[in-house]
Amino acid sequence: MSMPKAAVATEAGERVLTFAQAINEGLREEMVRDPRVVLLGEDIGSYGGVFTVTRGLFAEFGRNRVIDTPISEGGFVGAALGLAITGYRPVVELMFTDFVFVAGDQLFNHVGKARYISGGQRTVPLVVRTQQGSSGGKAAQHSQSLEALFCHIPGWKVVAPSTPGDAKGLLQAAIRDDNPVAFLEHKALYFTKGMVPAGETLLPLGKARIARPGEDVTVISYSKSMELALGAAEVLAAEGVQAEVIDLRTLKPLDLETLLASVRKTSRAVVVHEAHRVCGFGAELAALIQEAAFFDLEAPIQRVAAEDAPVPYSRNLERAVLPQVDDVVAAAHRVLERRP
Amino acid sequence: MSMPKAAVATEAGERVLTFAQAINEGLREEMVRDPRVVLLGEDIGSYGGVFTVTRGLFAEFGRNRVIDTPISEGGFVGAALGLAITGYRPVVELMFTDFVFVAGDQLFNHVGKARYISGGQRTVPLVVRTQQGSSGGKAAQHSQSLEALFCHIPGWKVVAPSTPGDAKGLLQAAIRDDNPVAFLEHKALYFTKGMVPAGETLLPLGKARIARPGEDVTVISYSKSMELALGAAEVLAAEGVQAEVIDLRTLKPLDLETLLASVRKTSRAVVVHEAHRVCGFGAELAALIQEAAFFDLEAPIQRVAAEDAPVPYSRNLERAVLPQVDDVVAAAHRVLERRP
Amino acid sequence: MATRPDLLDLYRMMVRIRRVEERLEALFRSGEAYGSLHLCIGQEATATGACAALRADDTITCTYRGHGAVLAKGVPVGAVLAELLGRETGCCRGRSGSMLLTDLSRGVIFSTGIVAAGIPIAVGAALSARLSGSDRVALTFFGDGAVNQGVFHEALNMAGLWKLPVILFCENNQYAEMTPTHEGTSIERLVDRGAAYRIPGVVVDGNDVEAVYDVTAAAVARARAGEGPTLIEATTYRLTGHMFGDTQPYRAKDEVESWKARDPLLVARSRLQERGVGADAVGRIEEEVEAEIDAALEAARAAPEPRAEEATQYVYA
Amino acid sequence: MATRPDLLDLYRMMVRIRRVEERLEALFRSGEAYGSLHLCIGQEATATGACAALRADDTITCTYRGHGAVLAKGVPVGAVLAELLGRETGCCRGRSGSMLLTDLSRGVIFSTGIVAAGIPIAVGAALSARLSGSDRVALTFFGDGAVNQGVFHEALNMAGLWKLPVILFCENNQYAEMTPTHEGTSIERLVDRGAAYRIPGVVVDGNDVEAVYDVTAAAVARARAGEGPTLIEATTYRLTGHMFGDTQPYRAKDEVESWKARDPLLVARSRLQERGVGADAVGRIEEEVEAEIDAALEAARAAPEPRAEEATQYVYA
Ligand SMILES: Cc1ncc(C[n+]2csc(CCOP(=O)(O)OP(=O)(O)O)c2C)c(N)n1
Ligand SMILES: Cc1ncc(C[n+]2csc(CCOP(=O)(O)OP(=O)(O)O)c2C)c(N)n1
Ligand SMILES: [Mg+2]
Ligand SMILES: [Mg+2]
Repeated sequence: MSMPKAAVATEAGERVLTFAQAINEGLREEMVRDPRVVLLGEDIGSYGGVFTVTRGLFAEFGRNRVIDTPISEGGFVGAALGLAITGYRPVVELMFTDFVFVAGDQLFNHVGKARYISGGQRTVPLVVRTQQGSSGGKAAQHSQSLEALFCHIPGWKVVAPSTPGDAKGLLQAAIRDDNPVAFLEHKALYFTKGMVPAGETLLPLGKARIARPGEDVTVISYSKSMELALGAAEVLAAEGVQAEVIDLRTLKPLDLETLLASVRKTSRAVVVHEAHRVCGFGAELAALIQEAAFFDLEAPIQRVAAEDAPVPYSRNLERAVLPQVDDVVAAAHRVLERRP
Repeated sequence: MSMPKAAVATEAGERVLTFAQAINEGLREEMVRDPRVVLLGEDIGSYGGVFTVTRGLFAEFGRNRVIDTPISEGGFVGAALGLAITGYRPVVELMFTDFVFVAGDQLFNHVGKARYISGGQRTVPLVVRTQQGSSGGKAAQHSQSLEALFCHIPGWKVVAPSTPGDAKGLLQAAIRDDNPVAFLEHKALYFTKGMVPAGETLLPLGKARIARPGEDVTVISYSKSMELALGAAEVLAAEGVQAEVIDLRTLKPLDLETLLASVRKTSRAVVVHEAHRVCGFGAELAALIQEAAFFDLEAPIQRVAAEDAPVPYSRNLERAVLPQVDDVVAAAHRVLERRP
Repeated sequence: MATRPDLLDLYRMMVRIRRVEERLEALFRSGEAYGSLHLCIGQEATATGACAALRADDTITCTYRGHGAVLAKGVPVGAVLAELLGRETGCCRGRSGSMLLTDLSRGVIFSTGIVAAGIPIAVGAALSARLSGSDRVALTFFGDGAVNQGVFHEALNMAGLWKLPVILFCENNQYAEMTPTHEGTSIERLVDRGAAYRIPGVVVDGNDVEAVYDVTAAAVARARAGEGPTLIEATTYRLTGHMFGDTQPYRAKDEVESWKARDPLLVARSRLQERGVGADAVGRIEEEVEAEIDAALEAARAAPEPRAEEATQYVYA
Repeated sequence: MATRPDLLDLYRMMVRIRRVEERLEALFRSGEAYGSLHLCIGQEATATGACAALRADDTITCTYRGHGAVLAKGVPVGAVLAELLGRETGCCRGRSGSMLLTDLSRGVIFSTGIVAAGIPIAVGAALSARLSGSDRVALTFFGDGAVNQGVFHEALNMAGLWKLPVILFCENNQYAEMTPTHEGTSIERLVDRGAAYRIPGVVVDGNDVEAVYDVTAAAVARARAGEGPTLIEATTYRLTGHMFGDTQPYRAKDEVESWKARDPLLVARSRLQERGVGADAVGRIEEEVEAEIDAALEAARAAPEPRAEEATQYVYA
């Protein structure tokens, strides 16, 4: 894969970039702007990262800004925390989200709690970039989606973009945010393409986007599952049902207002994600929506998510465990049809 | 603290024991019955565990059955997995649930997935005993409640008893179960007392208990938060409201049937736990109940849980962050009064 | 100590591994196998020599680069190929794929995709042997990059403390993914880390299958005799990329070529020649292995995929 | 290298720490302080000697047994007492309590209740100094039990690899909770683990505050000069239980008594005497420290508790 030269920050206009290129450009521009931004991770240096996201940055910024680490996730997340509380703005790459469990103590007992337990003394401008989900056949230890964990333990903001443009804009905002941000990429999105603004592209954290307007049912999703939501909306449209599809973009803080406005309009909601259903982020969404809009709802909120099984290897098993467009359509049918 | 001699397995009748004594007795009886049951953990040997739970077991069973480990949670959970898949039935003590994050990779990427990824070859009869929650002032890294994490990642059963009798019965069932079981004790329950049967006390995993029958509102809880649920029920009873209080006992597998039967009767539900609200187990309960009983509900399900902040040290801050009886009463009022 | 196996048998196993790996690469190229693929081409002597020193009831844990070790421990080619084709007849019924191969009946108790995570599991298996009074040993394979991971340290500390019958087998193939070993740690010989746990260490030429057998057999004998663990560092090289798709910009062609000259199959073949084994015997092995793989592949292709309705089976017992 | 501070000043700090610890124990007994309490009585010389070798802008990370180090780094007694009384005037506004004390303005960048977890954070602070071109150093305190935890290994590997200006200070107080050090690891001298990372190690009498100062100052000088990390093992003993409430059934009274005879305050006092410092000067210190603590405690008691409405403040910036 070859990468176009990243655009100069002052250059106007949009270009088509891949998701990986958009993140690369977002990182690069922030590194140019702010010398305190440093990257840490495995194979991110001269190799440019196993998903190509940091390509060219080592050559441009050198080994003091792009730091290749040993395979010691707990150690280098801890080191990043030490950097963050002494004036740097580290961006850590955890190669797979599954390794969150290797670095869990630093992430959840330390990074997320660092500010609060110091009574506000510490500021922790630390971004963890990682990639989640399935790209087919990577099986149980390389296909998980762990956003619920980052949302459950206080202290983290959680971002999960679905398009290259959002990825760049949200990443730049995440790097400038003074809090720990879990920036959750999706491995199957890296080589998808989309329009990306050149130069500084700040999108506020905590703002959802109405990806497709509609009147009949609200379909809420984020990250790669947006493909399922939009795919289902197409199918439903052919049936005459207008789904309003919302891309959360940020899970924490959550743009509840946008969600509720839509649900109040449609009276029906379906939430879609690739993470496991049980105690997934969809449970939080369902709980919140029914708390706030119970009397506006015509049907129970439906969750479309992964089954309660590790992600299997074999293609057809994986398809059975992970949510598909058909499942979203079926859930929409349920909320539309089910009247007592 | 002195411990009464554990009762002989054949002796009938019930005695008053503390929660810690009940678990001790449950462990002891299982160790007598089955030589494959071995204990691993920090300071569990001659000292008997920092919460006194393993007292006397080292003296009785010796160092091959009660294994004091170095402070290496990832290492000894991994070793326990190695034991479990080669014929033993290890019971691991993780001294505080907060250390789940230190051993997260073994717990969630290995133990929980071991059976599935082997296509059913491996059987993993492994219990992790740990203790959660607040006993006052232990602050952010020693007061967490992490049941949602064990429920989210497939492969674990999750038990959270509220009484000494349940603790013994569920522990014995957990040890005999052929799956990984997270047995979540609560540090503030250890010295509470209750009736405990002598001898084998098997309670099936996955069966909730109606702790207090009622008609007007269903209050669902587990572990130490049962005190809040029952306390609120008293307050409500004085107001003429009959709350039905359900003790889940097992979170996974969940006894949805018992829950739904109650909610269908009362049309109102409040869920109560000490873990953080955001993406907590209460979100799953709310999502499930509204999915299955939406048209029976008269009001949105309410969640009473910890705020989105680490557990603070100072007493009055801690009280403000963690749920209190008043919060449960207020939630019940909301579901009772709120009609459109 | 057991007598060293016939070199021709060791050679046959190495050829089997090499040919299976090559076949898997082709299957990936065609899309019949998928996900991720970490080949051990160039490292066949470590898996083969080490497993040859084990009994059937001894256990191993492997990494994602574990096809070789799994085969060397006796898992049939067909069970591996069927697994990577996602078939119900795979050793894990299509649930594991390449990285997580298990066959309890052959003592392959765990393969893991998480760096270093198999080490404490093997320590547990060794503890299990000790507790049950068996003289069984546990061997765990891991890479040079794994020695910087926390559980490596925790597991070796327990192994040393409890003098467990475990063989800690480090395949130093000079790289952790794209990063040279010596950019990950400041010590020269990884095996020197053993001293931090009172575990004796030994370095061996990992491309010499007999040398690997010898040091492993000695470590196994020590372990069976109750003398505790041994850390083995086998110096070797992976001749292909870290994973399918790796174009290897991070290393010089020269370097690869110099290791190709020490390809473990070449080393064994020239030694066979020295010992007077004829080219025909060696050639026959090639043919037999090819036939074995052809048959296994055909059977795997004909086998059913797992049923979608059973996707959540085996989560719980 | 800086000149060694006056022993009387070091002694004053040790007395301050001892008396604060005793006061805290009483406050726990009465319920004014709560949660958990890990005293460093008997270990005052390590915190005092080590921190005396640091500059104000050098950083430390501490454990849950960190009151001594925090005071030694210059945090006022009042800020610590107010914190343990759960007051808004505490160094962490009542959010941290005993185990998590932080005072960025004094370079106390982290105290943690998780064994060994401060070590990588200190490595990060050292990396920060390196990147910013400062000759600041980072020192991290941890116990003998911490050397068996994974992040100890990971952090030391990074420190050695990158030759960072970090001082790895192990307080070997002979026990990890109720378990003797040598039931947790098979090596005799913990400091020998340094070799696994090419980090030089030194053992020091942790009850001799001047000896502790000297080795730390040497390590600091090395670090400032860009020569990399040093692992220090200070041999010491906690004279009280692991935590408030520990009745210490696990150790013999003899053992405790023999260490009491080597109480670091005694050692310093007799050395002062040898050097001709009068009993009155020493006595005055006691009085001044008591007065300091009395005043601090009074102020802490008078200070407001944090407001319940602000319970979720400081989660996010
Ligand atoms: C804990 C963890 N971190 C990172 C990875 C990603 N990863 C997979 S293989 C690998 C390199 C491992 O190198 P080494 O141990 O030398 O084994 P080799 O691949 O060379 O056989 C890395 C970093 C992982 N699987 N697990
Ligand atoms: C990761 C982790 N495991 C276990 C504990 C419980 N614990 C608290 S202190 C302690 C002993 C630590 O011993 P050592 O490192 O020698 O320090 P000391 O307490 O003697 O100062 C243990 C096991 C913990 N806090 N963190
Ligand atoms: Mg390698
Ligand atoms: Mg100690």
